Amino acid sequence: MEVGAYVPVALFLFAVIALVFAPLMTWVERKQSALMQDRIGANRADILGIKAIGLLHPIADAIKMITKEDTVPDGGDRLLHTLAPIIATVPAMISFAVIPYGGSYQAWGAEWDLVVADLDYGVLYIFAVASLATYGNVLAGWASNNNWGMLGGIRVAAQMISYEVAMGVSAVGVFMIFGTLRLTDMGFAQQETFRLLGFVEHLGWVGAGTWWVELIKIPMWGIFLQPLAFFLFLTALMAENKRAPFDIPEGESEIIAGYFIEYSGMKFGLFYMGEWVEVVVISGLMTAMFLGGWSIPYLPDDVLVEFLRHGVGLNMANVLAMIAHVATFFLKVIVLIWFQQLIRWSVPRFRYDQVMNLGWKILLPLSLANIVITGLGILIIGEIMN
Amino acid sequence: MTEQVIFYVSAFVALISAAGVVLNVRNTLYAALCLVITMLSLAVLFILLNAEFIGVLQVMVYAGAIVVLFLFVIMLLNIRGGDMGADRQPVLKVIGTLLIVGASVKLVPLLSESRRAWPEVGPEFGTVRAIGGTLYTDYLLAFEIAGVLLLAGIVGAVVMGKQRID
Amino acid sequence: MIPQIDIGALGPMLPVAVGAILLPLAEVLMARKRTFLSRPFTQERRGTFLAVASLLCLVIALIISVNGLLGPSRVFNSGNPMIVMDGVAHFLNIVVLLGASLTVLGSVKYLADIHSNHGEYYALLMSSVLGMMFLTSASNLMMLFLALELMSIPLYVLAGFRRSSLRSNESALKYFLIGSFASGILLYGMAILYGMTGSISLAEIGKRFDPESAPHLLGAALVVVGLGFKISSVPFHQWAPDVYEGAPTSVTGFMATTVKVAAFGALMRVLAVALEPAAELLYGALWVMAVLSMTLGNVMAIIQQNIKRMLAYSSIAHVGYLLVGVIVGTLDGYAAVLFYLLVYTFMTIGAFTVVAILAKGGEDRDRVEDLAGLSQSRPLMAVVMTLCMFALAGIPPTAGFMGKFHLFRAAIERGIEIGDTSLFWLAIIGVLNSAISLAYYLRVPLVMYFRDAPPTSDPDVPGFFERVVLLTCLAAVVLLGIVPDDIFNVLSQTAASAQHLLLLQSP
Amino acid sequence: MIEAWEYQVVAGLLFMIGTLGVLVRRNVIVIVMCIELMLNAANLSLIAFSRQWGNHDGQIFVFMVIVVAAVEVAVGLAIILRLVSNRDTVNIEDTSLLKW
Repeated sequence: MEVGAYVPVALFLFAVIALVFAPLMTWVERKQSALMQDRIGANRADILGIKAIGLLHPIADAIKMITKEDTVPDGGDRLLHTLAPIIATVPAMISFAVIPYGGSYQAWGAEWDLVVADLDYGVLYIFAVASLATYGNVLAGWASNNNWGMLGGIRVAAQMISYEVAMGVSAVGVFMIFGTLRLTDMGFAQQETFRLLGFVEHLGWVGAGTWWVELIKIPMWGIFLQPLAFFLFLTALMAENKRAPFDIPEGESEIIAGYFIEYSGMKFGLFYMGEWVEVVVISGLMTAMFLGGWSIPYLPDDVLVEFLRHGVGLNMANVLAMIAHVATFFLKVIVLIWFQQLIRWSVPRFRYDQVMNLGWKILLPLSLANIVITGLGILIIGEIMN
Repeated sequence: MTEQVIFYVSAFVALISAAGVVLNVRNTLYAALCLVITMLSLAVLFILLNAEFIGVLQVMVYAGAIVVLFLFVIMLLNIRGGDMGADRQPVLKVIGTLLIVGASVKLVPLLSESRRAWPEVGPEFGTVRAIGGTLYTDYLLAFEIAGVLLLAGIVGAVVMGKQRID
Repeated sequence: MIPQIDIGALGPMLPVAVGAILLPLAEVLMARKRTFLSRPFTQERRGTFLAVASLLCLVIALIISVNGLLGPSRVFNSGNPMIVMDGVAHFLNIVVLLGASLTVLGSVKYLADIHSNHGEYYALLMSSVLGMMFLTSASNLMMLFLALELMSIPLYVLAGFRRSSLRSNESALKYFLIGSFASGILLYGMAILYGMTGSISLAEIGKRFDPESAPHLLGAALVVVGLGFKISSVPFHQWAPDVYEGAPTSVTGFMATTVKVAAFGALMRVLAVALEPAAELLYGALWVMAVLSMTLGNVMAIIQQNIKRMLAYSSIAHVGYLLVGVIVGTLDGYAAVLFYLLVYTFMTIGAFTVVAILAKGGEDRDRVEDLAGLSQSRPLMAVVMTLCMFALAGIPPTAGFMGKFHLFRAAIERGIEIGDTSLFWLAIIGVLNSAISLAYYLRVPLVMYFRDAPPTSDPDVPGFFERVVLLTCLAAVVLLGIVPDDIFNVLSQTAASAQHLLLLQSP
Repeated sequence: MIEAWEYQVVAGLLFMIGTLGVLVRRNVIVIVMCIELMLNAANLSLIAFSRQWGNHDGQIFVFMVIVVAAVEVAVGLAIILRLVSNRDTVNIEDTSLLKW
């Protein structure tokens, strides 16, 4: 873990994600929900008549939140009440540290790795940090000295513990396929392609180099190798994020607003911001693990750089490749964010028992089955290859 | 130098918050939070000792699951303030404290006796791959037993915790 | 490098493991079925079915263990072995499995009597048995710790299995707190031992242990204290009477016997292999523990009115007797311990089963007066109880006498051999204590035979399974008292084979 | 460079604090927490020794201890929940039906 010169750049990008993406998310969400509910949404905020398709709303939100009175309920715990939103938000932000949003580039004698910390146990780091966010929500419920808040806190604790199990177990299949927990290694591995029909050749049914075997090539993305794990992991992550349809800790029709019932002003804003950053993190993680990370399908990094250097020279080729890769990464992230919005506004909220059943009786057994199937698959493929 | 600072700070925080668990008589929830801080500082020490995988596991399991379970139970039972489980037994406290302090005074020189230099370890030491490799070969049986233990724990917790069983 | 694995070494464990894993599943599946073979599938019938299933697993394991007893020793994996299946391990497994089988048989009706007939009981019991079997054969500290926990954690739950009974709750809580505390101490001791020797294998530790160095001894002492809690020897015994009294009677019988068998197996292995260089120092401490356990256990037992509590103190006293054999440290000594564990299992489970049968209408009847007039109403139970009491006291024709005889003989012979008077004293204190113990053991037959039953008393008829338990214990207590020499020779052989293997183990 | 024994001293003190907590505190939940402290002290000791000997035995041991601790806490808290639902206290002094 040596600290390189790329850290300022990395940190800058990282700050952009947290501070630009999160406010934008509010706008996206409003627009999306309006679209899906057949109404015109987010069009009131205007400065001198300029509405800018509702893009001013995030600014209005920020002004409102900051200027609102900050209250701590009577009999509540002042210290924890203040700490809770911070504890809930910070983990989401720092978990972006291990997600690579680009590969490795040589330009002007320096090496640029587009990841803040390339840890050997990358995915585990995210799991570990994400599990800390629970404290923020649980403590918020406790510190509010409010029965609804308390119920919300209990629900958060139960939901988090339940879904962490499924989350961890469903990711194991991916670790088995790529043989690593390091997200950059996964990214590099996913640049490869494999021949879908390659097995007929290995089994000796047709000769080597048959044209139709070479024809169908698929990128080695996690989603193609582990389709079941993709959906299980995404579901578990969304449940960890506690947004609709998994928002039973808030459940405003049952327990009013759950753990942040007694929050106002920027403290309340922090909770929301935490959730939105989490949505981005989820999408980033899913992209890195399942959607090939920064890689452009059928176009490995070195091929791209090699192609570009003929026109613009090595340094600029690297820079262009970097820009292309970062753009690809964020495109994938945006698609995933949109997908999550789609789910959020399509599916009604689960009941408490349904959420628990889904976690323990469906996700967990399926994840375990996925591990067994993956193991068998690896064994069989290993046999065929030899 | 950085290492020294990290060590002393996290060791200090770990010990202080551990003491907080014991001394926090008023509020069980604060004791649980002190426990989390101890766990986290220990995880830092683990990573300092090249046990990266175990360090992350410490955060994941201890801080992320075990202490959350504590919080869950504390909130479920709604133990607020000192209204439940008050601690009044001054004599035992004094005797216990003296005993422990005495033992620590004895223990510290005993443990500091065994000075040995750190050996060089390869970059593989403590990584997920190295631990996994050892775990699934030499310690395979232990791993399997841990699985049975988890199953027994689940069955046991269900038997004890369920409202009604038939 | 991938080590060679010998699955066959796990032979006796596999049926038990299968039981532990599949029984909860079977329970859940059966709970959904309302009828079975067109008859209503009641809770009671489910319980019987699960009991028979777990008995089947245990008996298969028993057969495999008996087969392995005099066979060659095996290890599970090459390189750094996790378990060593030697003669001692097989023998102790047999004792554990016998105790568990008798417990299962004795639980069927008892669980229904106390309104706690839940299928999870058998699953937890099997997990615990699995832990015990690994504990007797563990050859490194990690396995020792894991097996100990696998044995204890289901037992915490079993102790609290009468969910609505406050006493049972308390029993579980105390057992859990003390048990975990002891694990903590044990674990720290293990950490220090590992740190000082650089290995967690018992054989390696034995080679590198330095009895001159204080940290080495600290680690050894903490490990012995941790195990001392598990075998409930004085001064780590306070929990035992409370836990034994509150737990369901069948579980108490199980805890009082098999747990001790397994924990003594572990203690012997640790002392004989890993801590062998520190033997002299540790044996001094164990000597004190043995004397205190015998004396305090017997004295406290005299004043008890509750049979379960009395038997708890009596079990503490028996830990003292058993420690005598451990302190002797010769093959004869170990063989005597093995034999006594076998005998002790039968006589204690016999006594607890009688108490369990008395339970009725959701309540235990476990006071000494509750036994009054039993000789008239239920002669079989009275006879079994009497013989078990005689055996526990060590009165001659019973197995208990032979067990004590071998223990004390080993102590005296060893004392003569090395000219150590402390071993003589140990034997003498043991004999004196046996005399003291007559005071409370004989009270039970007196109450049964010479006091009339209160008019309201109507003891239950023992069910079929319980009759089997009673008769087995009866037969064992008598037969082991009459023909013990052959068995004892076998035991000496197994002890020898174990020592042989453990010495070979060190690479 | 931090020396090996310094880690051991931290572990030893942590263990002592945990033991003290078990002995003096009467709130059952806090007692369980203190037992966790004891286990953690042993973990730190094992990890430091593992580094010192350069083998993985200690780290794997800690892995197992973490599993055991999780199971222990789950079962223990379930037992406490059952006790509290039967009798409204977490004070161990109040649990005294079983005496002498």
